[in-house]
Amino acid sequence: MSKKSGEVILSFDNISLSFGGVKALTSIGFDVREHEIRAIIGPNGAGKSSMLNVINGVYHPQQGEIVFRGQKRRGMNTYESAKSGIARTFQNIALFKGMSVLDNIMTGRNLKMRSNFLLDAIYWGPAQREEIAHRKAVEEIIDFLEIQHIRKTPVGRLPYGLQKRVELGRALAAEPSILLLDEPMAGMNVEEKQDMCRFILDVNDQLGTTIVLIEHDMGVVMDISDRVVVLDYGKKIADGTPDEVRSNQNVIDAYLGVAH
Amino acid sequence: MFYRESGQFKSTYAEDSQIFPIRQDRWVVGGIVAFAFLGIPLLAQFGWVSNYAFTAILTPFLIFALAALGLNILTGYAGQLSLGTAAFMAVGAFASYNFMLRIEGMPILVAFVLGGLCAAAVGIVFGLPSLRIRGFYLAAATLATQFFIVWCLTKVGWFTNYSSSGVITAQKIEMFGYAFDSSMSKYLFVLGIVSVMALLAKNMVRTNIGRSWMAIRDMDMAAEVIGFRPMRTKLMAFAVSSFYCGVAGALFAYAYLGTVEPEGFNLDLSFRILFMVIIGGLGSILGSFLGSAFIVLLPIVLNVAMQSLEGAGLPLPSGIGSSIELMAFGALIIFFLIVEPHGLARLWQIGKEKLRLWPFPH
Amino acid sequence: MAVAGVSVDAVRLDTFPRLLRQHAQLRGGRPATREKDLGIWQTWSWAEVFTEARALASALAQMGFKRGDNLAIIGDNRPRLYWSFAAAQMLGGVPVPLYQDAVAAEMAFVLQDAEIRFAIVEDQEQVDKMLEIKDQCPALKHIFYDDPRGLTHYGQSELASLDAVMDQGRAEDRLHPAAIDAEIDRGGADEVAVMLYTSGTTGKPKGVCQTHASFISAAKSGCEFDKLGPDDSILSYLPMAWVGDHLFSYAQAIVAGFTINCPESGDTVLTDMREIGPTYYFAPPRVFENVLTTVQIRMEDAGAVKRWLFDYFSGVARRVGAEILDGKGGVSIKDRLLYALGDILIYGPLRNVLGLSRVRVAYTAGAAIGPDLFRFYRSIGVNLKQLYGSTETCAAVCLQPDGEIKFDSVGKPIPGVEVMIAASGEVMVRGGCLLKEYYKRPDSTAEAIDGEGYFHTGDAGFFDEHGHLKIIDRAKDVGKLAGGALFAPNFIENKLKFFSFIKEAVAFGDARERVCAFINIDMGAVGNWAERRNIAYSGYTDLAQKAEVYELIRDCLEKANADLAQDPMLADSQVHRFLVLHKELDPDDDELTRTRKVRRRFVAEKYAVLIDALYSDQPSQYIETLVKFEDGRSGMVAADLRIMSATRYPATKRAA
Amino acid sequence: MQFFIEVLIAGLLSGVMYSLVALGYVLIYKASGVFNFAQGAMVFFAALTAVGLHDLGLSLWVAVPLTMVAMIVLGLVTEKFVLRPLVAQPEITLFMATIGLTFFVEGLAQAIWGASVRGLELGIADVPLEWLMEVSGMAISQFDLIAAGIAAALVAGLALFFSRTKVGRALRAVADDHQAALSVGIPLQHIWGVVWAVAGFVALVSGLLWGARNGVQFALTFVALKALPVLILGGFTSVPGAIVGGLIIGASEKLAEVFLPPLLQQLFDTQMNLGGIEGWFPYVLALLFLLVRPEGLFGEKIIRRI
Repeated sequence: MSKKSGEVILSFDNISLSFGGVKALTSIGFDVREHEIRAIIGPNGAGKSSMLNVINGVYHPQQGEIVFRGQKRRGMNTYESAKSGIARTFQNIALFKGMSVLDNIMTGRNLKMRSNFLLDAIYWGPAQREEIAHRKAVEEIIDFLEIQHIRKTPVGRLPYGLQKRVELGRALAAEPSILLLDEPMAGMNVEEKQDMCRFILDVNDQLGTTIVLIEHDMGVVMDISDRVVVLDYGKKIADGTPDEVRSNQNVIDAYLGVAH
Repeated sequence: MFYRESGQFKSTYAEDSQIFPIRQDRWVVGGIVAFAFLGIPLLAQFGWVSNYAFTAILTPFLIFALAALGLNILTGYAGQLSLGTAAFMAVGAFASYNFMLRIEGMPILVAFVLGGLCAAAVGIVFGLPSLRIRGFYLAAATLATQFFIVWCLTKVGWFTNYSSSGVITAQKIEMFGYAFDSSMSKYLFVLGIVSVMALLAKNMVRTNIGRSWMAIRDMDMAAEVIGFRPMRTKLMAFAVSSFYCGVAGALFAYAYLGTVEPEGFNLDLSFRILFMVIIGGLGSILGSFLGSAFIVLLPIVLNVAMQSLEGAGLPLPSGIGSSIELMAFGALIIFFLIVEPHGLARLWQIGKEKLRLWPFPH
Repeated sequence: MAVAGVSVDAVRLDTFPRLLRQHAQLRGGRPATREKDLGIWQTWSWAEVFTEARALASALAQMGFKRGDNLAIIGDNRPRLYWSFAAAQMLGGVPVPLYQDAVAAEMAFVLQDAEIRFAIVEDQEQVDKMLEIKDQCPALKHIFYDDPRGLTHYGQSELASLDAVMDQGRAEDRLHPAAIDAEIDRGGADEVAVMLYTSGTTGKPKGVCQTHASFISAAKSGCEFDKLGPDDSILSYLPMAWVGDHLFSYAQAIVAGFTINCPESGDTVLTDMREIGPTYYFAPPRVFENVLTTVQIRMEDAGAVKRWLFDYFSGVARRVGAEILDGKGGVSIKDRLLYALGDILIYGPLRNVLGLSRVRVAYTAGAAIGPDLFRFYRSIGVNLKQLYGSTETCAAVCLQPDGEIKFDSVGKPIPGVEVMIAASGEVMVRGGCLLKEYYKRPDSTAEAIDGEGYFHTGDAGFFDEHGHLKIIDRAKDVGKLAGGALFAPNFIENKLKFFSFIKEAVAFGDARERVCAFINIDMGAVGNWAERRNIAYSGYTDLAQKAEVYELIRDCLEKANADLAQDPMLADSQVHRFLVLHKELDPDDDELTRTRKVRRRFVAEKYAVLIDALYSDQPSQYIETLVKFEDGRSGMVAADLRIMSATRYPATKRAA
Repeated sequence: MQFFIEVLIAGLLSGVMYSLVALGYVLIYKASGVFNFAQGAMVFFAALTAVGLHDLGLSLWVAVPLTMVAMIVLGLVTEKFVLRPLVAQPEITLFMATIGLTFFVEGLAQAIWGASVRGLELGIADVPLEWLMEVSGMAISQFDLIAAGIAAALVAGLALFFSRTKVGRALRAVADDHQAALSVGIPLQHIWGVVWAVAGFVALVSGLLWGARNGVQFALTFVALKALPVLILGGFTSVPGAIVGGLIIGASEKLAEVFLPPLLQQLFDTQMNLGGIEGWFPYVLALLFLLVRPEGLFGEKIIRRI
């Protein structure tokens, strides 16, 4: 699989993050190659989510350096990272409960929308044309994720598994170059997990999207990811291909350490 | 039951994203609008719609609906609770007044727009805290708007053109040489403005700007992460909302009361509008109208009820009417929040769904 | 449109490509095909369809598809698959649609039998099947897929995406527009237009070769019969390999020039139906049955008032609805008013939610339909009619004329078709709609079509006093009880299947002294029934063996028995003992044909032990059976089946 | 300078009474996470009821306890018919419900006792303290002083009630985490009942004091509204916050009222009357403060996690 992955587009060096004295991440460093599926795994509270939040600028590391597409930065704000093509999903679903599936995914395209609120208000010419153009793009995603039947349902009413799918759809709508998935399969049954895996792989090889995903249990991840970095208590304890990681003693200890 | 959707398929996205995708809905709404514009005046010709109906029911209903619409954009769609609605209305009213007063030959509509813009500006300023705080902290903060604005308008004579009593008398509404002085013409004037602005609002809430508001309301963190800028979005909501309230305020002064004083735009009015939004339905254009109708009609109904009581020989102590009205309002708010937090609009929605599925229950 | 090179005889509209070309010219702008895709009904005009088909044709031609070649078409109802029919026909080739839910092995036979070189398939699922059987079908050289989803990394040389192929074709067609027209003009009416494989209740499938002439004549008479025109539209959701769909969604659509609408997917048919609101509708009885069942189930949950309204007005409709629809007299003003009211309150909304409000003509065929079911639809104002036909007769032998509807007959022979009842009681047909031959099976062809050109339908039936044909059973199935009385298993089974709780039934009795039966319960109806009585169950097998369920089924059987007792000819066929099968009879296990007809002999052999048990008097019988699952895996289902007997009634003369 | 101190003290004194009202909000917020907008209305209701009964000829010693009973009933009824049905609803919904409650209670009060202004005589003259006059020449109202005294006592009492008594501790537990409180067997409904009763009591006292000071009238509700900025300053959950906030608001608004107009008049050099600044100053102050410290003086910082 890793044959497809290309240049390094995102790399971290010695990232440290702490909340009021509590260290969440300690000098983490790894990189992400274009078109690969990069997994960050680790036991609960290993700092996986924090890492993700650092990547798309929700948290700003106290120290360390992020290089994204060749340019150095200390961590940008969420808006900039969205603009630069980083989309994500959340560990506990963060959909817009009051809106329909369609609208939720539409919001994912807001950065691609040009028209201003006045045109919107008149809903004439460019505004309408733009709205329709984006609707088409969104329908492609709906088709891709096989959620046609719930197109106009308010997301609040959907079962968990489908909500996760819709959230993925919202992220995809931004046509991101990097897609961050925060425990995409948490709390799913086997069947749902299989579907989600399928979608992730399809996204990766049909759209060539680089994927960084967090998973709490190793099982699924190992099958789909090209390279895996393992965190424990905010420190990196291993990094490499699934096989390397699987056989890594620290990892085994870490996982035995936490009771399951 | 009356829906016959079978065969109403959509072969373009334009068709699919109409405001009323279902033909029957289009008919009904079209009918209502037509009736409002033509039917009612016609009935008035035959004397079946009294002056009182225009001045005390129809016109205020429309104006309050517009204000409620404004607040609904802010509170219902963008999720920012405000208790300062009346203040924005006041700004709109007094600004328009001064534009009319101080600029020779200022067209009334332009004055209203400018008034609205002033309200929008004020809205932006007092919306700034919303970037740091949410919920009732914000609500409490918006009280500052309420009290400060009204105080300014009262104390700074320039706004009221130094009228000793602080009361201003709105200029005549004239357009293209036609004077809107009859109660009916005023009603039509208001109706025109309100319909247009309602349409614009509907368009906003179903396009990107509206989605940005709802996104911020539902899950601000996620909204930020997918690229909505909270500052922009919230302030935009405050601006648009205040603009609507401002225009409503102007109409309040020009088409409804004729003479107003700053005190007329007190906290009580703000609450009234808030209730319209809650009872009508947060996050629903239709709701704003339903809520307004409800709040406008309630006192009238209560009065009739109490008169009939007195007729029945149960004399009520004088002045108790207003108290009972207060209690009724309060009770209803609580009732709605408990029974149907989404208000009349949701009830309407449910009813409609039932009709569409008829005879099936679900 | 390159009409330039159209020669004189091209104006003869006797082949489908020519008809299609004419539509493109006459009503080029009007909708020909619609598909629910990406949230809206994508629409193609006749002109577009024609060009698309041409494009595909030129591409095929380029790749060496020749006159007389067969083109396999496999998949759900998709516009481009329908167009593939036309494309093949343009080149004088023969489209061969296959049942998309058939397993690879079944397909292999057809592909070999028809020496398929070209296959156009819907998606990854079908592609996988093709690749699986590629080695058994060396002839298969080209596989074009409609939906590229998941196929990007398939390297096989045979594979190509239909998009690419058609782009290439468009370019080619633009270069030499005359080429395709020339091909179209070369086609002849007596050439084979399509080859439909009959799954056949016994033996291997046979390819039925139908010519342009026969299908066009069948379609024509149908359209004239019901005055179908360009303004009509139909929902195309039945398997394309089935003669019914080919007649309605292809032949008639092209002859009459109406619009076909492809649903988004198999499970959205009902919603799509509701959206489109077709004016012309076709469905086998089982579909109408399912719909009615869901209606009843959904009404169960309705509020008291609604349910009262529903029941009351259903009553009114049952009383006078059908008569009013037939425009018969003798309905009191009061009833007419009541019906009108009911139409506002119940029937109208009901037709609307079922997507039937615009239906002018609806047909059912393929199996006998229950009188109640049939009457229900007619009574709520749906002009549901029956037709009789088979793959060999283009599904067009008899139709029920408006106003002369009887649930127990299949109507009158359509113009140009003569029907004769053989001494054996077998129905024989002669006329334009007959098959040319069975592909490469002269023997069976000879068997089926006798010297005078009569086709032996294999159905037993007779004409009633009004000249309506009545079908009672498959001729070969009609047997005699040991007592000598007539035994028509299908007739009995259908009677049983008319109960919403019974999905399938298999009756035995030929050369035996009494009749016994296997029952398949209807999971939906019985499951719901059980839930209402809080009977817990883990699945079909479990539910099937519940004592309560047996009671339920016995009631049904006794009703049926009472009914049979009415008919002196059939009084002896009352069911003595029955059992509820532990698994649903399933085409994948070869127990049913793809059209869900029971493979009688096969079932009899497979469950011999059960039959013996039925004819002994033991109270139960243990059995275990191998079953295939959708995903091709297979497993064991075992159960101890209880056997129960049902009360029978003395024969009574029907009160005329 | 002397004048300044005089104003300051007067401000602080009324500030104490703001704290008292604010305390009512804090109590309920801590216990049930409800921001009870109706607290102001309850103050009004309490005062009006007490005066009403008093005017019917009952002595205050009878009237006040009776009112207390009424307040407790009101509290319990509210808890049962408004809050319990809305439990587990978003805060904002509850907030709006209490706005509704406000209207209801105000209406109720006026429906029973009429809308006219009533005077309340507690037997404490609102006159400057002579001795202080002699010593420093400053006029400090004797009434204000005593009122403040009472208020202070009550505040202190409640502070103790919170930290010492069993109910108080239970309250804090509830405030921190309902589920946990339930799981350790604290009867929520009961606790809430108590809280509403206490809040009612607080409302009664502040109602009497304010009523005696400015007359019992609808305007009382606005006085009570001033507790909002107090809370914003002090934080909704902190008793000390309420106290400090109250003092700040009280003092600042008086100072603003007295010293701002001249400034403004110079600034825009007008002669217009700029009285009534205290009507809005607290709110604007709070608003500006929020921009700097959204969580208030004593509230704890909110960290947003996702």
